[in-house]
Amino acid sequence: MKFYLRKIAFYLVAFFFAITINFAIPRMMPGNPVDSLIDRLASKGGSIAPETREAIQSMLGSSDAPLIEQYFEYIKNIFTGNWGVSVTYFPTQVTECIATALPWTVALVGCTTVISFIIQQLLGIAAGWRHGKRFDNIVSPTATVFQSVPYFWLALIFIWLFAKTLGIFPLSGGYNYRQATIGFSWEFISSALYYACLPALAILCSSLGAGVIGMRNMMVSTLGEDYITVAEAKGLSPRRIKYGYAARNAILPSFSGFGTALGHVVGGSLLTEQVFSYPGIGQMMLQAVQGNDYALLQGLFLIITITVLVVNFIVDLLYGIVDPRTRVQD
Amino acid sequence: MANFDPNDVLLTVRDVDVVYDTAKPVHAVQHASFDLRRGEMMGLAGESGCGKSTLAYSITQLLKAPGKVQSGEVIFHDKSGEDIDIRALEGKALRDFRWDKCSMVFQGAMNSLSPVTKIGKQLGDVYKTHCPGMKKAERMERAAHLLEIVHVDPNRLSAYPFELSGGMRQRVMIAMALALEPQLIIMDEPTTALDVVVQREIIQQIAELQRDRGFSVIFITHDLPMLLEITDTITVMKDGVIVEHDTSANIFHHAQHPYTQKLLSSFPSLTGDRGKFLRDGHGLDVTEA
Amino acid sequence: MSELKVSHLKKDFELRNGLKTTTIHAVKDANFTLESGKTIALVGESGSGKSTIARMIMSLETPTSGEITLDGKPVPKGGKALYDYRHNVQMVFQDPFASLNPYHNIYHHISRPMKINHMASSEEEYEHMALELLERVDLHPAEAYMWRRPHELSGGQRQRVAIARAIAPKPKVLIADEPVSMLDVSLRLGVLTMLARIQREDQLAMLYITHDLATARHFSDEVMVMYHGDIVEYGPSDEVILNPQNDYTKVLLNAAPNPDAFFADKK
Amino acid sequence: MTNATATIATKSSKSPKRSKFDAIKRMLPQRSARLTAGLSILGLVALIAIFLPMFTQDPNAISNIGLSAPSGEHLLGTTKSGQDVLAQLGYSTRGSLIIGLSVGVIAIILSTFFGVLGTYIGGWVDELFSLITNVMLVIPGLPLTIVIAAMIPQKGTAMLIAVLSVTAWAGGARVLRAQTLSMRGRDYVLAAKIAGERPWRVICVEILPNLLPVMASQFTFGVVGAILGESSLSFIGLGSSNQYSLGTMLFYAQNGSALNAGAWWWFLPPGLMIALLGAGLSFINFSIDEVINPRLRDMRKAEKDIKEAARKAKRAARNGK
Amino acid sequence: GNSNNGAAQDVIINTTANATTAVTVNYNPFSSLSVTGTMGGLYEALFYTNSYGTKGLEPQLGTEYTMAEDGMSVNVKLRDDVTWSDGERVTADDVVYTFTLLTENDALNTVGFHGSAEKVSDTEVKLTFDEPQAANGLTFLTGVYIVPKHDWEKKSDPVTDTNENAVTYGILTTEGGNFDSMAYTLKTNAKYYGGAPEVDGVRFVVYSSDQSKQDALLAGELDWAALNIVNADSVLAGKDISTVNLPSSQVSLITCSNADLGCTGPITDKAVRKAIYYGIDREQLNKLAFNDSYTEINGSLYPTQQYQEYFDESVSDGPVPMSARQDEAIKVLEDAGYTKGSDGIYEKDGQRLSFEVAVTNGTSDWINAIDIMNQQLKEIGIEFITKQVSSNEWGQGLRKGDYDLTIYGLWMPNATEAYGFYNQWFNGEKTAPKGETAYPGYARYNNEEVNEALKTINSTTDEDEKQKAYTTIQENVFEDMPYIPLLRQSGLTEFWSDKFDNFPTEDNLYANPQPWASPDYAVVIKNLKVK
Ligand SMILES: Nc1ncnc2c1ncn2[C@@H]1O[C@H](COP(=O)(O)OP(=O)(O)OP(=O)(O)O)[C@@H](O)[C@H]1O
Ligand SMILES: Nc1ncnc2c1ncn2[C@@H]1O[C@H](COP(=O)(O)OP(=O)(O)OP(=O)(O)O)[C@@H](O)[C@H]1O
Ligand SMILES: [Mg+2]
Ligand SMILES: [Mg+2]
Repeated sequence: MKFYLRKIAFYLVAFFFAITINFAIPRMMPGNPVDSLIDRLASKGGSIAPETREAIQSMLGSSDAPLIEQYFEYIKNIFTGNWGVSVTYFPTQVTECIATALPWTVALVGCTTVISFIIQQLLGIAAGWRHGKRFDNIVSPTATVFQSVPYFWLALIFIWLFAKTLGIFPLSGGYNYRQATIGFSWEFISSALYYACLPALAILCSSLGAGVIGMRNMMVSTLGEDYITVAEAKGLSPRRIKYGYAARNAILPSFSGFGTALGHVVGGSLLTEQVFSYPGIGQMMLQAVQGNDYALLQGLFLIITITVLVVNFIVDLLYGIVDPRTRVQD
Repeated sequence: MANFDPNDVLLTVRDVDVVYDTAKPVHAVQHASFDLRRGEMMGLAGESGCGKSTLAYSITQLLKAPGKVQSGEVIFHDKSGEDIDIRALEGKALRDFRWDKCSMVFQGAMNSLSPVTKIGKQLGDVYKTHCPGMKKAERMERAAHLLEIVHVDPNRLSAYPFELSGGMRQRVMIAMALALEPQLIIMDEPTTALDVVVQREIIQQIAELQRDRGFSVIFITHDLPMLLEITDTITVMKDGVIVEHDTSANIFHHAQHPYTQKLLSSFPSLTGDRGKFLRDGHGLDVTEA
Repeated sequence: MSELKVSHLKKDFELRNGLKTTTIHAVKDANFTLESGKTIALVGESGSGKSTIARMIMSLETPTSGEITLDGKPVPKGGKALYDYRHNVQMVFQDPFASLNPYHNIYHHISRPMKINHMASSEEEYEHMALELLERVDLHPAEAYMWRRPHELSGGQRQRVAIARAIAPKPKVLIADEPVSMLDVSLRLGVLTMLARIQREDQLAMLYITHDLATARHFSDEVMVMYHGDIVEYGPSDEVILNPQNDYTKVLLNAAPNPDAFFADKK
Repeated sequence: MTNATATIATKSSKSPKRSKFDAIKRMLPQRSARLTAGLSILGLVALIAIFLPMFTQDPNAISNIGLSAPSGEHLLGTTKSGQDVLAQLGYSTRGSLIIGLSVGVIAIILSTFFGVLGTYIGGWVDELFSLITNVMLVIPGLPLTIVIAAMIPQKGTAMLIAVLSVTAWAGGARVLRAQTLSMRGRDYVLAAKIAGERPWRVICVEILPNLLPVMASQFTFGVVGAILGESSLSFIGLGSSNQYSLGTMLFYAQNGSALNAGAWWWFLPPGLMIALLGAGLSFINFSIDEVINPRLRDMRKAEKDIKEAARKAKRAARNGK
Repeated sequence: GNSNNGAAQDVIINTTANATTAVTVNYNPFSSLSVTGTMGGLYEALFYTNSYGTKGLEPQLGTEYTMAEDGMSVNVKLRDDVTWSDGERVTADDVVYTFTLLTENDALNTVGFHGSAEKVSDTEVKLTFDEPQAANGLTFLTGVYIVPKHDWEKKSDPVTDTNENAVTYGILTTEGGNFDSMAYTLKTNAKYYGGAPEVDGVRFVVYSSDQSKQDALLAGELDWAALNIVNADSVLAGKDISTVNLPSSQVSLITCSNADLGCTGPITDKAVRKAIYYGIDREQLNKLAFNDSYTEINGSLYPTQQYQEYFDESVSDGPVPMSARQDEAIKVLEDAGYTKGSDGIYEKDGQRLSFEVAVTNGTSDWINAIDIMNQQLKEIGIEFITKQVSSNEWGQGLRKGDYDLTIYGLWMPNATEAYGFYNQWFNGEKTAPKGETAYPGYARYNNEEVNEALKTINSTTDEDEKQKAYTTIQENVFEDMPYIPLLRQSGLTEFWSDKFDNFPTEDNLYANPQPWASPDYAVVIKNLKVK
């Protein structure tokens, strides 16, 4: 019980810390949304008069309240769901913007992370089990190299190779807008899955490395534990020892690192989405940065942070089940 | 102490040579030979690092790289009359042999249980592997019975190892070793790092079980005083070589090898004369190498 | 002559288990006095509070109540006074493998306590003193051991280094917490003999913590038996061992292997 | 017996004081294929970073042959504005290395501060430090970096290093904390305390040396992470494009449509260089892992020995025939 | 890309939307954030002006207009056969309502209409201005999108309304299309008063980068795009893609030129600005920084490619020679009293001619251009130092006049003559002292003669007087050079010519062919023929 209370307290502190950063950062950024809007309007060939500036200024409105007041207002709004109006998507509510983008990211990044995790662990188990053998000697160095390749670079090469040259996968986008409309139809889902393949593959390739090496090393050191020797002496089948005893124990650190890894992947998705024109929150975030869209930026950072915190929290709770020992600590 | 037929040999170990093939190769066991009779409890004593565990591992074929049994033979004379050459066993045959005929309680039994699996499951695993047809309920029943034998509350089947005290874990390991009623159990320092009181309890229990069931035991420890009390025969090792092998009483009263004699004289007597021991500086001048 | 007096020493540990806290009374009411040239053995079951007493004496742990005084002065809480106190009271740790820093050579371990206390003025002098100390703990020739690192020594040799380190600042009181528990019988005796010799030479007051009743009897003047935080029996060693009064002491004695008696019975 | 010991001892006594290097050597990874590979790769990259700029042309010098394929004059071709790719690669590698190493150093200092110092002091300092660490750990790094990077008006290399360092130290601090926590209670640390060592000496002399392999491993991770982080930031246009780095080079290549225009010589080398650098460091890290984790070390030794034995046996068999 | 979820035979043209990430519905023609397709497509202004071709206004809802001689009002005649998509007739009331909406809502009045509108008859309205608007007044006829009174009256807040069920009469309609955040389709209006177009609809697709757009174009997913392609010839070779290259903004070095408004340093000396102007090798610059796709520019910045009228050829450097004139540069400097320092850089009164040129980091073309100019100017003893800043910081500095120099494309406002351009960039009344926000008089230029001339142009319909004023402006602009002309930026537009015919070509530029240019794209859609 104490364990969970502590955890909850920690996540609350982390949450408040994050939202405070979140509050401060846009306010320290130079520039303002009005000017970015004018630039956009000009680039559209719209007619721009000297009055345009004031017109847009009065359209967006602004707050001159003291900082402290703004802060409390901000915190109140976080909980009431009133996250403000996006400038980039004016007059759409930030919550609404995020709602359109979030499912894409969650689907792509979430699924890929889980798949990546599973593959990582399986490869790591296999390499650790056969450490020093050929499989290990191929997989470990390869994973090491892939781990160090810049993600977007790999993605661009993948696009060039698989989409442009071989034509196996679509170039960009989240689904085929010619054949499907967003909704719960087989057409849409299959199309979205097809379009997610290449970005997913790119994420997989660059995220596999670290996990494989980590798991492999854990596996090797677990194999030296006494209980593995005991399991062998018991005459258990190698399969049973490999998964039931060695992997079961070796996976614990990877599991606790899973939440943090997810955080990294959410960040990494930013680049994926940029490279693949994928309609997720990463791209939206870049847009918000460039457009001085404070409200949207805050909203996105908040949602990313909350997601990561929640996932970490869940992983922490689950960890108590995976590793019974943690339940009594503290 | 059990009575046994001096000619009913269970295990023959002949000329076993083990080398750790590292940068500086270690010849850990040299020309080890002995016979173990059915129902005999044999003690294996010797200072730390003399090769006791290595010998035990090579008997059960559990030696891992860089350790390597270079030569020698280990023959197991099964109840059925069949002679099994353990070193020739491989794969399924080896796995079937293990635990069914010969089980082992490991040095540091504290770490012999997987920390994240309930002990009931770990006990059940033995039955699952060796008695494939057995139902889950029966497995649990048997496991519970095993715990009863070693005086652990059967309710503890659903406990994780970390929830048990060191002594209890040790008993669980002993219970596990008994699971298939093997003919040979090797116990590698099963009680070190335990409280003397607990130690004594466990050892008495082992001795009792052995008397009841008639299996043979190889009992490894560096605690010679204790071995003297519980074993039938004692083998003393030094630097990988078996320097003496005799009945316990003979060893105590008429130790032949100087090393054995030194070992025996090293422990001050608990109840004997205080003598000129230690305090006044006229005791044994033991210099260590 | 000096004297370390422990009176009504008590230590409670708060254990938080879930929402409720339980208090462990690790040490309940300890009273004894260590005097120069005298050894007290402290025996008892695992977890009975032996190390806790040692740690309190070293002020690695603060007593819940009670007092420890050295020559009448209470143990300082911190600052320079504490450094002076530690100069006089030293400890040999239970585990020779854990108490030497694998990164440093033997010279470092032995010279540091001397350097801290400015016991010499030049590096050569320190080296000379370190060599002397190593010789004293029977590590011959000292030159050969001084520049090695702990992992290059056997358990018995490490134990001696640990002892050399403890006596380096010339303490008046030595706390030896299970100094031989990790060694097998043949090594045990050597180390103890040496400790006894050093005690004689330096008139040390010593607390010898152990599980091993036989050595406790032979090595010390008095024996204290601890059980669940209480000192249940305290008296001259032969008396306690040969004629135990307390039930727990009896259990303990029964459990200890005693081949003499065993084979005597058989006959 | 005593005599025998004496002779051995005298023999070794001839080897005089062994220096600190001896201990450090023991902490260093043993020679293995991976370490050799890592060191050679890293050495190569370092050579490129140090010496290439000395021999090549001015990386800024424009010429009228934009986007020309590799030739005798331009070994790796030219960029869109006719700048020599090889020269830029040299300067960029240097730039990236500087960023990577600086971030690595700063991050390790920060993680040591938060992980070791806080833990050693204990009490509320420890609680606070570990809270800060954990919070930094769960806050998503790249988005935070982007937001901070967007906030900074003028990004020089120093600024970029600062931004990357801020988000890089937390993971290391957590590991160091765990290590220190276990070390804080070790007997040899207590022994040093009892001997009267001052706290800073206990930390620096008794604790830190034993953390060296862990810190070395974290350092390599930090360097790889910083180089990758810098390239990501640069790629989305938030880097410091004033300075040459592999990330900015990729950025220019991408904006100059290098891939579409078929200018592989402009797009591939910077990415490969990052991968090379990363792989080199990872391989080294891999070997350091074997030091930290003695089991891995023993395994490796065993593996090697077994392989050697097998090879010997095979050779013997062949000769026998 | 002919199939879609509508009828199988629908012909949809695919092009790109302006957004670089997901879009949200916004069909409000007054909002600067409305989606592409709203301005000019769904809603039309009274007239259309083609800034690249024919002179004057082309009739749409308005059939003819008369500007009062004093420039204080304009009368517009309207068609009487146009109906809104809900069946209501389009009348003068709608026009009056629209203009009144602007005067009543500052937030909607991005065109800056100050005056009033009144209904003369059911088919005629009169706009009256508060100040003379002889030249500028026409932009209200081409830049204000007429909305239905009966529909908009019901909106509670016309500023934030996203107008999802738009009632329109333009070439496009929201009916029958669909809207997703990544792509949306607008169908063409079969009942369009000018006749039903051949194309059935247009799909706007969102891409996050030019790279993705280019990939999509080459893959045939896009039919119509405006992208600058590196090595265009070889990249497009063998594809059925035709291109039109059009001049757009005038790339210049913006200087903080006016010491009276607080600017400092040698850059306030016009001799220095001129020397920079002469010292640049535009040919090399074009080749290495701009894919050789930019075109000539005039020394007076007169946008000749669009407006030939009022251009005075007697003003020097029309167009600017492409190669550098280093002798002239040095002469100008030395005449002004600058001497070469030991480091080869000219200086006067201890001030070296070394300038930081601000540029947004990430704009690789421009960073490149500055590098190249630096190397060119070194030869005449002037030094450029690239100063990269974030885009926000850059924009803020530009507006406040914080930089000596920066590079920027002077964009063309929607206008019917060059007046709009000069008024926007050179009108001293619209600038502000350094440190205060100027929009968009970034160079802090304030020349009484120019101000006067601009006033004259906007308040007369007399051609001679106008010409004289234009000449004055051109002479002064060339002389003072607050914006140092570099090259005329150009935009490449690409079409797949296998499916559609009658795209604008360089010979038949009936509209700006770039798909993002409103309202021109609507005119292109009107004119497209399906093959
Ligand atoms: N993996 C190994 N590599 C190299 N040498 C080894 C290895 N394992 C054991 N040895 C060496 O083999 C010798 C015998 O070791 P073993 O573990 O059998 O001793 P032991 O008698 O069981 O000692 P203890 O009482 O401490 O358990 C020792 O000298 C030891 O150093
Ligand atoms: N820091 C601590 N926090 C909580 N409980 C503690 C702590 N240190 C010791 N204890 C508890 O105090 C009791 C006495 O411990 P102590 O280490 O003194 O025993 P010991 O007699 O030295 O045992 P052993 O013979 O096993 O070394 C034990 O129950 C132990 O669990
Ligand atoms: Mg052993
Ligand atoms: Mg203790």
